[in-house]
This record gives sequence, C-alpha cells and structure tokens, in this order.
Amino acid sequence: MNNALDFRFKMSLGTFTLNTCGEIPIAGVTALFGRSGCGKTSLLRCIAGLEQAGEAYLSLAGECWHDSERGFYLPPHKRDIGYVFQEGQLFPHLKVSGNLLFGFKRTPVEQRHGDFDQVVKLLDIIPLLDRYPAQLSGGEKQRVAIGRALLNHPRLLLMDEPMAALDRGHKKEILPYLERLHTESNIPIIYVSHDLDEVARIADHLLLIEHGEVLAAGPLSEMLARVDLPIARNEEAGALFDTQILQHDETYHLTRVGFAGNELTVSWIDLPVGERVRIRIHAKDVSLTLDPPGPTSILNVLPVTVIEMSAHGRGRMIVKLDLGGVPLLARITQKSQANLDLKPGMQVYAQIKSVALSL
Amino acid sequence: MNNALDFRFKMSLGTFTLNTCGEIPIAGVTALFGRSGCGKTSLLRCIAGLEQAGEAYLSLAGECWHDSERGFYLPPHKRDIGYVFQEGQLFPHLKVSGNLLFGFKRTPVEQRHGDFDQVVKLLDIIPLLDRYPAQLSGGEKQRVAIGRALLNHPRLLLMDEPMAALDRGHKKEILPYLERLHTESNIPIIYVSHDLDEVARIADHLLLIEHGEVLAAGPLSEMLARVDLPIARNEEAGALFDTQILQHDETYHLTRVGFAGNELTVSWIDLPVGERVRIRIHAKDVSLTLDPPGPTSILNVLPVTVIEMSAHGRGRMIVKLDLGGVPLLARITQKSQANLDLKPGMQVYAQIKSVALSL
Amino acid sequence: ATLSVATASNFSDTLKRIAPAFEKATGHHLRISAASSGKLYAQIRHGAPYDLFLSADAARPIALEQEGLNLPGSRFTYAVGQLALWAPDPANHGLAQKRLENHQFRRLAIGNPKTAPYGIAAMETLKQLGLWDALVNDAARGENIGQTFQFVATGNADIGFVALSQLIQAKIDPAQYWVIPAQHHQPILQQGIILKRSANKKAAERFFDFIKGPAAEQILRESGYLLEAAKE
Amino acid sequence: MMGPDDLSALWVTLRLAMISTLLLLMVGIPLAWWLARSKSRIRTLVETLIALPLVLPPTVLGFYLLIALSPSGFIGGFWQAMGGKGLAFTFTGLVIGSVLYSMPFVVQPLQNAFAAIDRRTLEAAATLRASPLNCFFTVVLPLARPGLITASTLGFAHTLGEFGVVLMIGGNIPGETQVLSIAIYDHVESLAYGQAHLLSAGLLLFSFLILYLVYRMNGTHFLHREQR
Amino acid sequence: MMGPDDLSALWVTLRLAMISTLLLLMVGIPLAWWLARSKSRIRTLVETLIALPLVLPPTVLGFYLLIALSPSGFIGGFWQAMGGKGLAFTFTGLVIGSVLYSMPFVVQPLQNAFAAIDRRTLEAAATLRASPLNCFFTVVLPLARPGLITASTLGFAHTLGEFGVVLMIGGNIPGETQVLSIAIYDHVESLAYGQAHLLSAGLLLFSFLILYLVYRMNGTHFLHREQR
Ligand SMILES: Nc1ncnc2c1ncn2[C@@H]1O[C@H](COP(=O)(O)OP(=O)(O)OP(=O)(O)O)[C@@H](O)[C@H]1O
Ligand SMILES: Nc1ncnc2c1ncn2[C@@H]1O[C@H](COP(=O)(O)OP(=O)(O)OP(=O)(O)O)[C@@H](O)[C@H]1O
Ligand code: MOO
Ligand SMILES: [Mg+2]
Ligand SMILES: [Mg+2]
Repeated sequence: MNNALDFRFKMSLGTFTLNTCGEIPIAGVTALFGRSGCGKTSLLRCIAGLEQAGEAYLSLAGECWHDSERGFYLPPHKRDIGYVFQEGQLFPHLKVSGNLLFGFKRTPVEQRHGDFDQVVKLLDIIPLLDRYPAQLSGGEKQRVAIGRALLNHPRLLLMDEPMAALDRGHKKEILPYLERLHTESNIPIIYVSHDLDEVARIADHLLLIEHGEVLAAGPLSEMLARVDLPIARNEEAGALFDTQILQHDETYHLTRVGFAGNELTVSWIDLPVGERVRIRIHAKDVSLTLDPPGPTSILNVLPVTVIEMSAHGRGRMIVKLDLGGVPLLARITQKSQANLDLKPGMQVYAQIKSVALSL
Repeated sequence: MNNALDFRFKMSLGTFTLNTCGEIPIAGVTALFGRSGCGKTSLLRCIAGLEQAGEAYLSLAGECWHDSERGFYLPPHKRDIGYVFQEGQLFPHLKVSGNLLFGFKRTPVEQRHGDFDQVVKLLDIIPLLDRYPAQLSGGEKQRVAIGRALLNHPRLLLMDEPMAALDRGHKKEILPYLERLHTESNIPIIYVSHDLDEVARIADHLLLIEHGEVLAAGPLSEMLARVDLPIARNEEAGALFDTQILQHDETYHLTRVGFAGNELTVSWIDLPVGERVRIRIHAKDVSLTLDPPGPTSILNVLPVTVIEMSAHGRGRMIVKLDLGGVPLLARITQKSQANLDLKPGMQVYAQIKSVALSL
Repeated sequence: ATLSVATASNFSDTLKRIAPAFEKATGHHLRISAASSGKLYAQIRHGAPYDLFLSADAARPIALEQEGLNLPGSRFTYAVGQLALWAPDPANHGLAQKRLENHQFRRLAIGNPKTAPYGIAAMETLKQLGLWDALVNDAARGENIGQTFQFVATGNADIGFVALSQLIQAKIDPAQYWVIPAQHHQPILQQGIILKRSANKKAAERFFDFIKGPAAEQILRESGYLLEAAKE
Repeated sequence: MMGPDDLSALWVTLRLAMISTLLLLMVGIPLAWWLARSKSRIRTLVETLIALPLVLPPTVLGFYLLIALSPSGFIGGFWQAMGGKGLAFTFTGLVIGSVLYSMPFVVQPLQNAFAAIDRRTLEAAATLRASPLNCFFTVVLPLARPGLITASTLGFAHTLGEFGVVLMIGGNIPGETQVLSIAIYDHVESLAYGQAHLLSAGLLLFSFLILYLVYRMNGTHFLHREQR
Repeated sequence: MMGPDDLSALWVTLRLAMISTLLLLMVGIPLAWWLARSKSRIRTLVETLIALPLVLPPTVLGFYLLIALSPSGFIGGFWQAMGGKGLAFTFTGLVIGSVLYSMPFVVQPLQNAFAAIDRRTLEAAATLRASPLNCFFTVVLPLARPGLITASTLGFAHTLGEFGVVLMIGGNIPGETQVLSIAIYDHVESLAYGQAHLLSAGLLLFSFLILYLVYRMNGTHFLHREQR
C-alpha cells in the first residue's frame, strides 16, 4: 500500500499481549478507541519506535520504519514524528519555552512549518513561557506538551489522550486547529481518546481496540453507522454527513447546508458559501414521527425511510434510516417502536434539533 | 456554621493569586468547576493542608483545621482526608497492593469502613495488585489512585479530576459508587472536574471558579438553572429533578418517575419503586411545540409555561420553562422562537426524549 | 608487666626478634607499635601511652628530652644504622658503586632527607661523592627507608640507598650491594628514651639494659646494625 | 600465615568499619535530609565544611585530630569535661576520626538521593496519614535506597582502607587500635611481602564478596525494573 | 613561609587534581551510564571491582600499583610496549594512580543520578529528534547535575588530599610528583609544624572557597525550586 501506515505488532507485556495489524490512511485523523488498559498506548509506542515488539512491521507510505524479519529498525529520533504523551513528560530542567523549542531547534530548517507565535497563542500559554513545568497546572502542562509535539514539525502526529485534562473551552480552540493542521499541512494524526464525542468531532477514521487486538477499523462514518459494534451502544453514537454550505441567515444566525439532495438548518458556520463541512447527528438527538409535526421549535424535519432496526439491551433500539441514500441513526425506546409500529421500509419523519448538530 | 466546610484562603503563586472564601456543605458532592489554570487544584491543596496560604481559615463542621490568625495549622496527616491527585502520585516503590493499603494500615481500626475486596472489584484492578505503578496503563494508575484514597477511610474526600483518564465504561461503574459512598457513609466529596456532564451526574453543589476566585456557588440544580452564568452557554446546561420511582414497565424496560405532580418515562432504573433518584434534562434535548404532537417516538410531552428567555450569542436562546413549579430549560434557535412567536406566559408543550435523560 | 614500645619502622623487625629473648629473660611482655619516627614523636607529644620510644634518629629523642617528656638520663643510642647502595641487577653493569658513579641507571631511589634519617645519610654520601647536584632532581624519594626499599625491590628504581638491615632481612645476595663506608656520612645514631609518664619505668629500664646486653648485641649485629661502642 | 596480631587487627577493623558505618548513617541521614530540604543560608556552609576534611592528607588530618582529641584540645577537652577518659589512642578516638573523615562519602550521595525525591510523593503520603517521621521511614528511605547503598558501601569501604588518620590518632596499638590496613602496611614496610599479599588478598576477597552481594541486591531495585 | 618547593608542589597538585578530575569524569560518565542502564550480567561485577581499591590502605594500593607500573608489571609492561618510558615516579603515573583510586567516588554518585532519570523523559527527547548522544548532553547531563557536582567535588577533593598512593608511586620528586599533601606531610614528619599549619590553612581556605562556590551554584538548581 502506498498511501497508508501499514503495521503489524506482536508483543507481550507481563500478562498482556498486543497483537495488532492494520492499515491507517495517511490523510486525516485516525482515532484509537478502547477501554482503559486495552493497549492504545502500547500501539502508539510501537508506532513511535519506543517499544520494539518481537514481531514488528511498520511502513509509512511505503517507507519502511520497522521490519523485525529483515532486522531493520529506525530509531524514534529519525522518525519525524510528534508524540504527545499521556502523562506529559515535559523536561523538568527546561522552561516552557525550552520545552517548546526542543524539537523545533532540531528540525532541519527546510522541514519547518507551523509558526511558534501562532501555536503558543492558540494553546493560551504565552504567559507561561518563562516558567518551569513544576510551576504549571495540570491542564497547562498538557497544553505545553501539545505545543512541543506540534512544533516538532512532524510528518506524523501521535497524540495519547491529549485533551484529557482540558476544559471544553480550550478543547474547542485546539480541536479545529488540529483539523486545519491535517487539512492544510496534510499531517496525519493518530489520536487516542476514550471520548467518543471528541473522536467524532475530529476523526476521519476509527480503530477500535479490545484486549490488545484491533476489533474493527474503517472510516468514522461507517463505523459510527454500524449497529453491530459496541460503540453503537455508546451515548454518542450517531451518523456523519459531509455537507456543503448553501446559505447564511444573518438575522437568526443560522446556516443552511446541503447533502445528497437534502438540506439542514444548523447554527451559524463561519465559512463561505460553497465550503464543505462535516456535521454529525447523534442518534439520541433524532426523534421520529409518523405525520409531519405542527408548529415546533425543531427546525429540521426530514422524510426518511426505515432501513434496519437493532435492539440493544435495556429497552432501547437503534434505527437506521435512509435519508436520500445516506444513513441516519436514531435511538428510540422499544416502547416508541411499538407505539409507532415501526417496520423496515416505512416512511416516517425524522426530527433533528438544529442545535444538536455538532461540527 | 456547623454543618459546612468554611474556608478562606489568600495566597500567591508567581503571578497567580488565589483569593477564595466560601462554604461547602458537608453532605454530598461539591464540584469545583472552572477553566484550566483557574485555581482548582490550588484550592484543593489548601483544603488538604498541602499548601499553607498566608491568610487561611478552614474549619470542618466547626472543627478548626487552619487559622492563620491564631497561628493554628493542622498538618495533612492529621486531617482524615482522602486525596486523589491530578497526576496520580502513586508510590513507585510499592506494588499496587502496597499503594492501596498505605493509608488503610495507618487508619485506627475503629475508624475503618469500606471493604478492600469491594473497592478493588469496583475499580477493576484485581489483576493489577501485584504490579508496580510503572507497569500500569494511564487509566489503571488513576483507578489505583482512587482506590488508595477511598481505602484511607477519609472523613472528607478530595478528588482532582479523578476520571480524566477513564473511559465511559469505567466511569459508569465508579460514579454510582461515589454517589453511594456519600449517601451511605455520609462522606462529603469535593470533586474537581471540567466535564459538566460528569459534574451534573454526581454533584449536589457547585463552586464556579474563575481567576482564583469563587465566581458563584450554590446547589447544583439552582446553578444549572441560572441563565446568567457562563455555564448556561455550555453544551451540557440543563435542569435537575429530584424524582421518585413510580412504576416499572418490564416489557419495554422503562421506568416512570414522578415529581411535583408530573411524570416522566425514562430508561429502566434498577431501583425499587418508591426510591428517590435524580435525573437531568439537558436544555439541548428539549424541543417545544405549540400543539400536542401526533404519533412520535418522543415519549415525554409535557405542558409547560414559558417563564423567561435569554438570548446568548450565535442565534441561540435558553428558554426557562415552568413545569408544575419546577424549572426546566430548553435551548432553541432564535429562528424557532420567532417562528413560534414565543413569549413569557405562553403555554407550550415540551418534548423530551426519554433516552436523553441522564441518571 | 606489658611494655608498650614505639619503634621506628626500620627497627621493628629486629625488635620482634629481640622480644622473645627479653620476655624469656625477664617475664615482661612487649607490645610493639611501629610507625615513622616523626609520627611517633607527634603522638608522644600528644599523650600516646607508650613506655619506650625507639627512634630512627637522635634528633627526635633529643627534642623530647628538651620538652621534658623523657625519663631523665634514659636517652641512649641503641643501634647505629648502616647504609647500603643496592643495585639488584649487577650482572649487566658491574658493581653498584661503579654504576652510581657512571650514571649507569635509569632511576635512583633515596630516603627523603627531610623525613628519613637514612635519607640524610644518603644525601651526605652523594655530596661527598660529588654526585648530589647531578642526581638530586631525578631521585625518587621514599617517605621512609621501607618505601625506598620497595622502589628498588619492585624494579621501578634500579639503584637505591637502603638500610643494610633490610638487605640482610630480605636475604639479598651481597654481590648486589655496596655497604657504604662509615666515613661517607655522619653516623646514623638510632636513639631511644623511656617516657617520663610511663607506669612501667622499672621494666623499661630492664629492657634498655637487655638491649645493651650480649644477647641483643648478637641479634643487632646479625640484623645489620652496628653498636655505639663498636663505632668508637 | 596470619599471626595472632593479624587476627586481632582483623577483629578491630571489622568492629571499626561496622560501628563507623552505623554511626555515619545515623549522623549522615538526618544531616543529608536537612541539607536536601533546608532553604537555610548556612546550608551551603555546612555542605562545604563536611567535604573539607577530604582535601587534607589523612595523616595531616590525623595530626590535627590528635591535637583536637588531646585533653587540652577542642574535642578531647569536652570529652574529659563530660567525664570521659582520653580519646587519642583509643578505639573510641578511632571511631571519631573515621566518622569525620568518611562523612562526605556518606552525606553527599544521601543528600542527592533525598533531593531527587518528588515532593508530591511525600504529599501523597501525608494525605494518607503518614506522619513526617513515618513517611521518612516508609517512603523516603525506600526511595533513596540506591543513595543509601552507595553511602553505606563507600563509607564502609573507606573505613576499611582508612589508614592515615587511624595510624596517627590510633597509634598502631595491637588489639586496640591496630587495624588491618596498618597491619598490611607494617608487613609491607618490614618487607614481609608474603604476609602482606596474603592479608591484602583476604581483605580484597572479603570486601569483594560483601560489595558484590550488596550491589547484587540493589540490582533488584524497582528503578531497574522494566518501566514505560 | 612558603618555600619554592611548596610553590611547585602547589602547582603540581592543582594540575594533578584538575587533570585527574577531568579524566575521572571522562571515564566515569560513560562507565556510570553503562552501569545505570545495562542489564548485563557483568554489571554487578564491574560495580564491585570499581569500589574495591577503596578497601586497601592507600600505601598498600600504591605498593601494588608500583608492581603493576614497573617495566615487568601489567600496566608498565604494556606502556613500554607502546613505546612509553617508565611510569613510576612520573606525573603520568600519578594521574593513573589517582584516577584509579578516586574512581568509586565519581562513578557511584553519577550512576545513581543516571539511574534516577525517568526513562520516559529520554523517550520524549527521542521523539523530538534528539539522537541518543544529543539526548545525553542536553537531557541526561543537566538532569544529573547534582550527581555530577558530587562526583566532581568528591573526585577533586579526594585527589587533592590523596597522598598514600601518590607518595608511593610518585617518589616525591619536587616539581614533578611532589604534591602539596606530601609537602605538608613532610613538614609534619620533620617537625616543621609551623610550615605545616601554614600550608594546611592555605589548602583548606582554597578548597573551602572552591567547594563553597560550587555548592552555592548548585543551590540554584531546578530541583531546589519551589515545586508542587
Ligand atoms: N509554582 C508556581 N509558580 C507560578 N505559578 C503557579 C505555580 N503553581 C501554579 N501556578 C499557577 O497557578 C494557577 C492555578 O493553578 P492550579 O493548579 O490551581 O490550576 P487548576 O485550576 O487546577 O488547572 P488545571 O485544570 O489545568 O489543572 C495556574 O495559572 C498556574 O499556572
Ligand atoms: N510493564 C508492564 N508489565 C505488565 N503489564 C503491562 C506493562 N505495561 C503495560 N502493561 C499492561 O498492558 C496493557 C495495555 O497498556 P496500555 O498502556 O497500552 O493501555 P491503554 O489502552 O493505553 O490504557 P489507558 O487508556 O488506561 O491509558 C494494560 O493492561 C497494562 O496493564
Ligand atoms: O626509620 Mo626510617 O624513616 O625508615 O629511616
Ligand atoms: Mg494509555
Ligand atoms: Mg489542576
């Protein structure tokens, strides 16, 4: 494969065995998702070259980084990566500025991209530059760690729960930057998180890990629309839509987007008409009615067809709907299904609160 | 005050000044909420006695722990607290079991409560007991840190973002335990978090911190229902209801709960009829209609009166509704408000998806 | 009684050979502490619990006498040391004396004149031979005569001024050394004193008598020392 | 072979090394802890003074100690005022001298080990009911184990080999202050090379075994464990 | 007052102490790093061997060194085969002896300091393009600063005061191998106490100043900074 990160690692840590193999597209953000202790960090470390698995193969866009069979192993400092560690790992003997510039200074000039001032501003760490790590709060440390990895000008960014200690405000500022990073500079990101919301917001590709093995992998929208995976049971299960901006409503601060012949009204999106944006509709935010509703605060009511229904424990169901050829998920109770007598093939109306659309 | 933790701390750390003063009820869970770097950890450290503020007063239920005026200071090891540190701080030279038992062994026998086996089972750390901290994953470390604090048999539990590294699955198991802890053993908890969802799930009382000062404090339901605070702008803003279980529907796995003359259908709650439970309704999960809706997957449609509306940025509004004397919040777009011509005093119907109720 | 004897290192071996005879003759026991004379002197000034002091020179006993630490009249010369020039490898170069005079060596070892009485004698000898100025700067200087001996014995110096007593003790072939004639230097007078604070003065005096006696004289001669009487 | 004097020298040496090491640790541990944690002005002064005896040749240090230990001296005078008998030329005096001379080798590794302990680990212990003293024994000392081992081995080994100071203030009295190092020295001085070799080899072998065992045990330290 | 011999002794001493300390660090740092990180079987053996010279009295060690340095000895033979001249009684020989004897004081504090560095910090450096060598200089050494200071000061001070070995293998040749410690010793031995006091006082004062400055600088280390 030429435009992917191909990997295969087999390794034991005490009683734990990592036995993974897969392919990660080099464009966009790939999320590693799984329970605590399932092996996310271990896989990331193997990719960075920090762990030398007994059986190992790794190549980035056809360039081999590790091949235990041939006895080839490229050490981490030659891998052009940026790594945000789960536990920070700032250099205690360097000030924040020294930490940020550590990799920066070691990057060949022609390889540098990204701008110091921009990064420190984005991360809100300008007042901290002259402090030692011991003088920072938990979230501040994590932001510095993110900055340090970004300023390493990586070809591949590995992030191990980089936002765990951050409040929503900071997350909201940093996430779009990461998105831009991979769209503008084309830097692929492998992102470990246990927050499906965060994953859904940023990832294009999802790798589900369980007990040291890759349970499933694929484009995020497909993965989220699959009703057979454990994530469907998750509160944040939902569908993804790649849409185009059609029109802005300045009075009410709303934006209309279109996709596959359908239109949706969402909160104001600060991009010019014609731009492509990805929006997400949580299954739990979609309700179904048999008849078109009367006057309601819900702005989006769309005719859909029921494709498939799958009950999962505790009286709940996930209903997969067809919205002009695109799948939409709705989570309803089994009682509602009985009340409405839903069946595959039925025509119903999906109500979607515009404000529930996530960007 | 006799049933509260009274505190007043004034202290400088570099350019940062902590200047807080307040009162935390000794029952239940009090959440400290605020942006990264606002001083949450600093306040917690002052309460634990790890930081000796220049001006300091602290008393727990009338028992003085710190009074800089009188020159009185009770050192941390005499304070009967449990502290979960933001960065774990496990003892590297002790195995997991040694870490867990460190405080346990030092507690006078008659003061011990809580059961080792129960705690390690809950935290899912039984297979780790014989490992050193260096051999644990990030989330595993955090769970051990929680266990260590719980097994210290504290009279007051201080937790600094204890769940930041944990996946939803583990959180779901641990949070109810913490709730039981403070209802059954009456151990008050001060809980730092930047996840309003988590806060709403567990806290009874909220302390909002900004720039080292207490911005607002009060019971959680009141705080969440206030439209003037920055948290109202948060995605997770919503209202809280203390309800009683009325009836179970075994077929559809649903439970009916009642409060102030109203009833709601929610997902199955595994508690006997008559028990009190707290449920939460996100403002973003509430939609409004003028007429009662036709056949719909939404189980809860309740008549409400519009009390107050407050626009906040970007074309959105928070509508405060009266539901038989209890406040309910709905977030809608300004366009919807215009479409429906909403005004205070109007009678409308609130649609609430049962699956959106959080427990 | 047990007599505590502080002895200069170079004499300690000889003393150990004398001790059994003395113990047999008198029933007194000897407890021997060896160190350099300079150290012993300093220790005695600061209250060391010795009964007797056998120095490697005369200067230190005289100094102690002036400080009034000795039993008046106890100071006497118990032995006269003999200096020898040792060149362990004569086969190649001939006699030790010739090698010294012809500079046929890589490294000369002497005792440090500042600290070792045998060093003073070596210096005087070299001066008389007119070699001092040429050799002084390159000579390896031992702190004491024991160290000087080791310089040569280990082969790091190929020629050196040592004590005849050492050569005899080490059973060195006399062909390898030249015993320096007495006229080349001031006599190496090794003097001893009884300490005034000794609690065993009677026994100490008996030891001094014994060391002057024939039994000890025999051992001293065999060990390579001269006697004061013989010198005169 | 080993004479009776050599045997008694061995015994004196072992006693001296063990008692000195014990004392060194008893004095050095609190001192090092204070040095590692204190922000006092005089800390640097004390640090310097502890290292200072090192720069003097041992016999010269012994010479000054001799003066200090003598009844009219600084330490000896105090000792006698306290009802003690003379210090110089006694085993007690030897112990004092050895402790002073080996102090920097004990204090400095300990101080470094203590200073490297994260303050937050101690804070965690405090919130878990450990009093400062309890915390010191159950957290600080185990964490400082490599420093403790280095301090003990350097202190022990240095006392074994110590010689100049001991010779000067001890006076080479068999059974009382003649230690093995002096005995070996005497053998070398008196050309009894065979005996010197024998004793040296014995001392080396004995020390090798002790040191090897100690370092071996230390090798199982948690710091050497597989980390991530 | 100070004679010309004393002055040249001072000069030899300073040169010896500085060169030895430098060499000690140059040999000790890689050795300590290897000891701290290696999982090799022979690690413990090497650790033990390094500490071993300590247990011998310096003069005895000097005696064995003298044997080893002699043309027929282990080191000296090799040296001569390499085209060198005799080693005993030369400055080079002194340096070799001093380095051997002071090695444990340098290696052990360094080893502890290296071992205490979190492997994860080094991993962070590796992901930031630092090669192992670069990482060693920019991360390991700064983090090991307290150990480095201890190693240097103990090594330096011990070489200053070093005496037995130097006396034995140096041969006390003025201007070449006569160091200050021997000069002071000579004064004490030859009862020139006044001069001994003077030189000792000078040496102490000089060392005091150096040590004080070094420790003072170390006091500003990040480890001593206010932490939380
Ligand atoms: N030693 C110090 N020197 C200077 N400033 C400090 C020091 N310690 C903390 N601060 C500052 O004090 C402020 C409060 O820190 P604190 O750890 O209490 O924040 P926090 O609310 O817990 O943040 P987070 O959510 O990121 O953990 C921060 O801005 C931090 O930079
Ligand atoms: N040195 C070790 N010895 C034994 N087991 C280990 C060691 N290191 C890690 N493990 C185990 O390997 C498993 C995977 O660890 P890893 O750090 O990859 O988990 P993770 O998915 O990153 O978890 P988290 O979300 O909690 O950080 C865990 O169960 C952990 O206990
Ligand atoms: O007694 Mo000496 O000092 O060996 O000549
Ligand atoms: Mg992890
Ligand atoms: Mg914090």
